[in-house]
Amino acid sequence: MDLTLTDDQAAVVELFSSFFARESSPAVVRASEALGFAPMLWARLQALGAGAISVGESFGGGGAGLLDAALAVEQAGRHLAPVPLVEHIVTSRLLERVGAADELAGVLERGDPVSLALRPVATTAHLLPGGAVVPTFAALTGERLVLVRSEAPGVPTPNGSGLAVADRSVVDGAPLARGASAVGAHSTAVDEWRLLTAAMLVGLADAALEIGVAYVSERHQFGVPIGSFQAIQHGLAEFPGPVSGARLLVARAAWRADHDENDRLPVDASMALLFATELARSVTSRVLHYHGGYGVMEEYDIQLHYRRARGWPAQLGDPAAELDRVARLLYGPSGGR
Amino acid sequence: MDLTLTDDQAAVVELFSSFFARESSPAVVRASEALGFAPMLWARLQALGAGAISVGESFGGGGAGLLDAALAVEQAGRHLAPVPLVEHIVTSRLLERVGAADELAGVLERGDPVSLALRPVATTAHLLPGGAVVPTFAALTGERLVLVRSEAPGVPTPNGSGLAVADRSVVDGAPLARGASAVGAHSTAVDEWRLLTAAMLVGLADAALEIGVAYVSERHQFGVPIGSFQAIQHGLAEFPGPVSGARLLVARAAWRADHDENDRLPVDASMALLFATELARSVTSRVLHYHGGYGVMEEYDIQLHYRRARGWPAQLGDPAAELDRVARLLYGPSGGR
Amino acid sequence: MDFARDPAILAFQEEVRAVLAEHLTTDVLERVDATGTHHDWGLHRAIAARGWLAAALPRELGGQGRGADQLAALFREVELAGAPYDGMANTMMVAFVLGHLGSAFQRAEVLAPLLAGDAIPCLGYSEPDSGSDVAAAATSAVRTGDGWTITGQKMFTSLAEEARWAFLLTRTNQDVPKHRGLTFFLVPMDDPRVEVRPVRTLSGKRTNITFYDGVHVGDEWRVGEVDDGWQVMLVALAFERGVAGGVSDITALYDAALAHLRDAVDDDGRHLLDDPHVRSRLVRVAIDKEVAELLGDRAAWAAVNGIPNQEGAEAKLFGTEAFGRAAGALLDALGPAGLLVHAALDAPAGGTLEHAYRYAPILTTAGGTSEIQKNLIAERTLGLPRRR
Amino acid sequence: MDFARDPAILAFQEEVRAVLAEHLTTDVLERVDATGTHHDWGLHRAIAARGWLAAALPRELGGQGRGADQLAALFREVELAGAPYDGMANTMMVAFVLGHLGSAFQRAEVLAPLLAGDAIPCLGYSEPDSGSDVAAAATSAVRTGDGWTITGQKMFTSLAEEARWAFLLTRTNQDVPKHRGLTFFLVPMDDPRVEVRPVRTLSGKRTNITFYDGVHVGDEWRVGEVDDGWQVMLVALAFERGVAGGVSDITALYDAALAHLRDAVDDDGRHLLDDPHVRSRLVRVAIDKEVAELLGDRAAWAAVNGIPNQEGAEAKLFGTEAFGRAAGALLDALGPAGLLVHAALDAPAGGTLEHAYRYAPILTTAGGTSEIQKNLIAERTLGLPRRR
Repeated sequence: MDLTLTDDQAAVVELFSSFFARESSPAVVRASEALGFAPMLWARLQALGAGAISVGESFGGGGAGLLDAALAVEQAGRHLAPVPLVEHIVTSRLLERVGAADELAGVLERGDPVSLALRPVATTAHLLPGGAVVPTFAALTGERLVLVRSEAPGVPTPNGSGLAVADRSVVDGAPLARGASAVGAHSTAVDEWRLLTAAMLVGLADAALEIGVAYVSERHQFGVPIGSFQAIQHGLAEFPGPVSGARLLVARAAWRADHDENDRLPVDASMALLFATELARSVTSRVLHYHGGYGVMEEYDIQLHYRRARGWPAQLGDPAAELDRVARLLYGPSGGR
Repeated sequence: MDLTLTDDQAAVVELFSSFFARESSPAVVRASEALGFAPMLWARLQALGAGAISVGESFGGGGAGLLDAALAVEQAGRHLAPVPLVEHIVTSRLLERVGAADELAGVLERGDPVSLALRPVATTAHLLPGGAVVPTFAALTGERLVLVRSEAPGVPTPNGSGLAVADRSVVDGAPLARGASAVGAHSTAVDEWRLLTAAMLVGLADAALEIGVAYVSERHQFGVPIGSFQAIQHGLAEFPGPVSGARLLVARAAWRADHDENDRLPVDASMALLFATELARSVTSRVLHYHGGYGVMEEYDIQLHYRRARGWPAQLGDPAAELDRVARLLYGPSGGR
Repeated sequence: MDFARDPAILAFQEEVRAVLAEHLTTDVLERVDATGTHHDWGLHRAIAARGWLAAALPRELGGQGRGADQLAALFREVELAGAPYDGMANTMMVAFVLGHLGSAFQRAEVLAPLLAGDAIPCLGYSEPDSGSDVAAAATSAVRTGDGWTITGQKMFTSLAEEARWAFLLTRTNQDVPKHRGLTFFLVPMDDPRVEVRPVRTLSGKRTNITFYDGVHVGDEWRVGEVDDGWQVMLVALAFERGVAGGVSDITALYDAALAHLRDAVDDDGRHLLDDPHVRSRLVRVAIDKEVAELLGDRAAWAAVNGIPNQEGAEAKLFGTEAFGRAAGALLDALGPAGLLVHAALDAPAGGTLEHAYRYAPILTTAGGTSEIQKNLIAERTLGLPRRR
Repeated sequence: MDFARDPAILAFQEEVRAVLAEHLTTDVLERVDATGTHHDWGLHRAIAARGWLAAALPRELGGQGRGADQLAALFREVELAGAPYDGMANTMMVAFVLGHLGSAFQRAEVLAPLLAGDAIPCLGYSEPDSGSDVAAAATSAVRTGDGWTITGQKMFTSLAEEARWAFLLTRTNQDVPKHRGLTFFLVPMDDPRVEVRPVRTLSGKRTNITFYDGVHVGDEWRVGEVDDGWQVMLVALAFERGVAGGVSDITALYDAALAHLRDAVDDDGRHLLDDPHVRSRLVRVAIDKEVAELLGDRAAWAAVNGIPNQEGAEAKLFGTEAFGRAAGALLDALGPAGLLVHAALDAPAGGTLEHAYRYAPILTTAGGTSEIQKNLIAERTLGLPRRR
């Protein structure tokens, strides 16, 4: 194992770290809460070629794999970027996977974000990630994978995490694939969503921990910084290990997928998502608590992280379903369910 | 709600508190580890009439209810008394419940402990509580409730909690009741076992917390008592509330059962057992940890508590099955199981 | 021991429920939700009309002399009903203090309209640099002429937008240990030198920052002796003894979750209540709810019987931490629909669980953080060595 | 980043596994279980024969110069196999110190037989009143004639019953800050003034209290400079850098649990692996296991590459705490059968899970308690203000 970033990887981190720090400031995040989307940020991200980062070069993409994508979206997560970047990346890769060259070319050309219904759909994709703003999304309906182009409602379903979720009809979707290959391609795309969402959550958790350290180092009570109290020190000291662990889980899963160990992806992706979800919720809730009354004031940033740690993974469903899924994959079906 | 002990209740607590403090010292507990039973302690307990405390007066018992029994066995739990007192009480009450007057008279007369197979049995009661030492025990086999008298093996199945568990055959059992009434009577006895075992665990947890407070107040490192470190203070300060809460859960459940609110007993008993089990495990493991290296030395008492917090409830089964049971009772059967 | 419910309390609870049923309309709840102001004058006056704002005051001081168990029952019912009750709580507490310590002037000018339900106070304790360390208050009150000039800033002055007075903790002496240089005042909120700046919080609840820019008040507005504010604070705390705030919230949450989950299905038509994870979580919450209720009852019982019990610290710590666990666990059970807030048409359980997740952090902070409760329990219940 | 396994390490692991397969027989394991002595001379000499006791020593000091990643792989294999390795660990550590700091005399008299596998040392750090506060050691060494007289008591002197020397931390100066008055000695365990008193622990493992009642040793047995023992300690710690003890135990536990649960049925014939609770617990342990392994690998990688990473504190804290959670959760899954210890004929998984529950507390204590790891992480990783 060598954890040294290659020059290319270091460049990806540096690029996206400074990009999101500049373009996805807390002010931008706040201003985007009602829509769940920052159009200007998306435009600049497209100008950077970020949306196509992990699409094959033959399709005009960056040719990078999942690992580079994970490094990039971790930075997006750190800065709570209000753009459906993860959905866009995995849907673009899905189009490539099913050989939908024209559709992919269209997506790359138009530059609008695309998204993906994470669960199989009958007629309406409920709470589609980015559904309030994406004109295009993929969905699995029956055993058909379809691409839907329709007008985005422009208003999210009211939610507590500042997300652009909305219900969207799939009835006029254009078929991309059918049968087992459609199901398999969709399933892989959702696994990639799990993995990259985990990467986002790692960034979020790490940023929340930094916010916590800064706050408790600065905030004084009883004449001393509250970060000098051992109970608070120990409360925060639990996290650096798990944050690194979550990052490694994500990176190894992405590396394996990039190295054709694709049979591992379903388990790896669910594990990474589960671990990162619990971690992000735990870090944000503790750090918010250590803010005392200030934690619940909207003008402090930590509540932004707290709500997204809850919301991002909830778009897929109950995390416990991921436990069941990993169990099914590792131990086979159970008598019960 | 009035939590003041009546004079009778205060007398029960006082009696058993001083009795077990005197008769079930750590030395007695240690000396009984191999057998899981202290014959002398049992004899003295019988002399006190403790085994019959909650048997009706018409049967020659003390006529006390479950609440008095709970107050008494909490003290047994506090001192880790190596006697099957809970099993004896609930089995005696079971005999009374099914109207087995002769058998109950025999039990009261002989003074030996009796026990109960907690799960329905085919031919062998696996790991019967007290099975290494009780000559008599009840079991539910098919829909028959039987009373088995046979020679106790005198040697427990080797176990990590110093318990007198052993496998016992039920084939020669004498029938006491059959059909729904047998099943119902057994089920109530097991609920009473749950409740009184929860009471034992409350005593155990409270004692462990006391040991912890005493140890960290006395043990010095870095020139100060380790109990002056905030992380340790906060680690222990989590427990007084839950200890009181567990005690109240038990007491209210017993009070309700004594006041003919018997329909509540199944849920109340499982809830009390679940809560007390998690609490006792959590207290003992934290207090043992706060002992540092001394915690794992056999000569320190806390390891005695640590192992019993694990073992006592395990005699019934996986605590998660209690979760399922409460769910079934409160929400009805699930599709799954 | 007796776990039977006291008939007097059951009857009182019935009375409270009847008032709530009449006055806590959907309109009231929607307005609270829209404005974030946890107060409704109609409900408040209905409560005042029954004399409950003086429930805690001894009879000889003109109150109803109800014990902590009855007070706890009152707060339990309003919590369970989800009623806005900050105005009631503030009023009862300040009335309790004024009943015990107020001058004739204050009883006539302040206590009377408070008890009549015509005015409410807000509480000015916390400051930017004194939260848990409340005795570090820096807002200054300086003698000028026959009165005092007050300058400073208070945080979390909830209901300042509706209150007629702030019950304000100030520093009147810099030269003594911090607990000994504090004095309380009643400050009229309509003074032009008082500024109220609204603050929205995570749960949608409104609070305020209030600024006091050289507010002049006569000495008749001082509550308690000069430099003796800590004693006044202790009287205020005595009102709360036995009434551990927030312990019933978990009951309301569990009830709402169960009512929803009984019929809820997921996208595939599966009953959520068939899911073993969902079932286990509900049972865990059910147990925590029972324990929280019992600890709350015990705190009230202990207060009624004069048994020292750390002012409900154990009940508050357990109940509010359990609420946080419950909110997270139950919200997970809803899957993606758990994202939806009250304003969404098809929000499960009307958004109650989602709201609980955003409300939970307030519970473990307001009225003393969990850390403060643990310090108290470590010191008083456990008698651990002085902290380092 | 590259997550491919290093072929050199894979090959080394194969070698280690081959030695273990040959020497770690059932007899050995049963004897370890019966005596509690975590050492086997046959296995130890086989390891010595391959030069692995000097694996960590630089080549120029006569060692194999293997990096932390190879050392970690070695310890991982012995942990996974459940091999007794305390003797190996003690030897490698003392050999590392003597290789760097030992005199010619010590290299000839001690290092040579150590590396040959003919003798092992025990470690005398902890005392009754100095555990986490190891620098508070009070065992005194006083100059007498051309040597030193050592008097004191050491706790947790594991393998004292087999060791030829104790590597002993003593106080040689009372008049300086505690870290500056320490000196290390090698003390022959066959000295009649050394007493070894056995101590049985919760998991059945044997340790000892050792007493030094005026033991006289010549100055040639001093390791490092007088009063410079803390520097010797730092060299010893450097050996451990990147090798976080106990992180593989959770892997062994998970593997054993899964192997058992694949076929296990309860009293009613139901497959335990069909129980959703059991499945969830296993998955949670599986995830923690992956994280512990990755953090362990990261610690080794960081050490190899000279990247400061708190000496594996994060890996140790996570891995050992996760082991404790796992042991409890998995043991529950066994129901009543989980009571049974190894000695019971039908103990599930040969009693492994039951033993793990009794072993878990050692892991979170030995080699620095979880609290010490958290202090370290708070200070070095997070840079939090100086603790109060």
